[in-house]
Amino acid sequence: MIRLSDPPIDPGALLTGFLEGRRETGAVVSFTGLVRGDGGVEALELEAYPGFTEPAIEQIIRDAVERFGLDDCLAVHRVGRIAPGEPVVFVAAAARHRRAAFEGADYLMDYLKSRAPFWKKSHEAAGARWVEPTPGDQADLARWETMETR
Amino acid sequence: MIRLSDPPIDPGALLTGFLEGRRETGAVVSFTGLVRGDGGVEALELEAYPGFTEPAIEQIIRDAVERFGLDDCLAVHRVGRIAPGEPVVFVAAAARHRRAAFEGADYLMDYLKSRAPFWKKSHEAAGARWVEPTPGDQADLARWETMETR
Amino acid sequence: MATGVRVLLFGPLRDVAGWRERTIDPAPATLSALRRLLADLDQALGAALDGPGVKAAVDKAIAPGDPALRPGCEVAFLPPMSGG
Amino acid sequence: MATGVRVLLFGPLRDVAGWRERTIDPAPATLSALRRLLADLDQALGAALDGPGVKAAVDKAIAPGDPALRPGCEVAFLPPMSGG
Repeated sequence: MIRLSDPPIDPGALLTGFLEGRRETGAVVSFTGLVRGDGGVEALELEAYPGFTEPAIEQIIRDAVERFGLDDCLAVHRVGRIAPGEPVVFVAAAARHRRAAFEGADYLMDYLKSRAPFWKKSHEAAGARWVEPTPGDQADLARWETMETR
Repeated sequence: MIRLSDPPIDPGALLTGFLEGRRETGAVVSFTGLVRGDGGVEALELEAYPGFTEPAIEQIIRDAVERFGLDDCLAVHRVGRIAPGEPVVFVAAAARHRRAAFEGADYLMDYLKSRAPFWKKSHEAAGARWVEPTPGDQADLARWETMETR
Repeated sequence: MATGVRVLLFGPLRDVAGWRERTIDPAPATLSALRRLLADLDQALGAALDGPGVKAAVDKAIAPGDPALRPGCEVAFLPPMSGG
Repeated sequence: MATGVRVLLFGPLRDVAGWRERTIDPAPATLSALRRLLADLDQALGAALDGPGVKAAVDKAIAPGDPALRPGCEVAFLPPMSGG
């Protein structure tokens, strides 16, 4: 499940909800991405295309669930203007065993970071600039495309 | 930081606390291990050796922080009798970038699962049995011992 | 009933054009006709729409080639994505 | 002042012995003397303490070899760990 959120997101509350009522899940891995405030960044501005962005992310989630045999996944992504220290994204993956949960969350984040339809502007002391996926993001993604499914 | 807890643990609240007041952290990965109730398990009983178990886990945390350049780590481990669906362990790793946070949490869990001084009894319909690390746990651990630090 | 086309710009395209959303009425017959019309209105935008990696979506689906446009449809121009 | 040794058993050793904690007073001089004394009290426990992978910790530090025991010290017998 993916949700876009204009108001701030609460990773702790999201994790609590995600853990509720589980009987077959042995492992839940969560990822929280925060805006770092140490590079002179004053705010991130994230734009999605509602109705287009969610289905693209749902497809990434379906791929992860199938590839790693996950129980389920949750992704909540902030849009709008986000201050340093605030969460940008929360992702959780549930599985019977921990290896699948780790790999599922890792895969989800790599695809979210470089394939999800968002446009991101970094407001910095020196001015504002649009951000594109880094070479590191591309390298992270390439891991899954060459790696065999375990 | 490691804490052993006799009362139930609250992963959502622990994640909220771990995320507070961060400026340089860009990525937080958490792991929650739950007792699965689908294999006829009625309860897990976990025993630690207070004063011996914590320093052993602190050493694992120090190794992870150094190896992956983490900002910090938190581990909270339940002891005593734990019912299906309840969390057994919560681990969180913070880093500037997501790859280090994922690897740090993954490493921590692998070492916790096979090297931490706990004794675990599984109470099942058929009786109670003491649990040892699985061959899968040993294989997970071996990954880090042959892998070069990135 | 709608007779125009709703046009959406994302990311840097919005900065180039100075707007995010606009209705072009009446609807041009095809995507290429819409592109020509936008380029006539704003040359800089026209150049940006032809830039590397800019995709068009019609009614929220990526549209390859030069699809026909119906009145009431939505056309979004999507520059290279930043990721989440 | 304590004159005995506090002995702790973990995991399956506890089930074999039927106890978790016990004071042996006066303190045996060495770890091997304590092992002999425990085996004399309970043959099954003595065998279990000699089992594969059972380690001894004196005052919460793994003790290789046959350390001397001081009055008031704590000796823990640790069977193979289950992990967390």
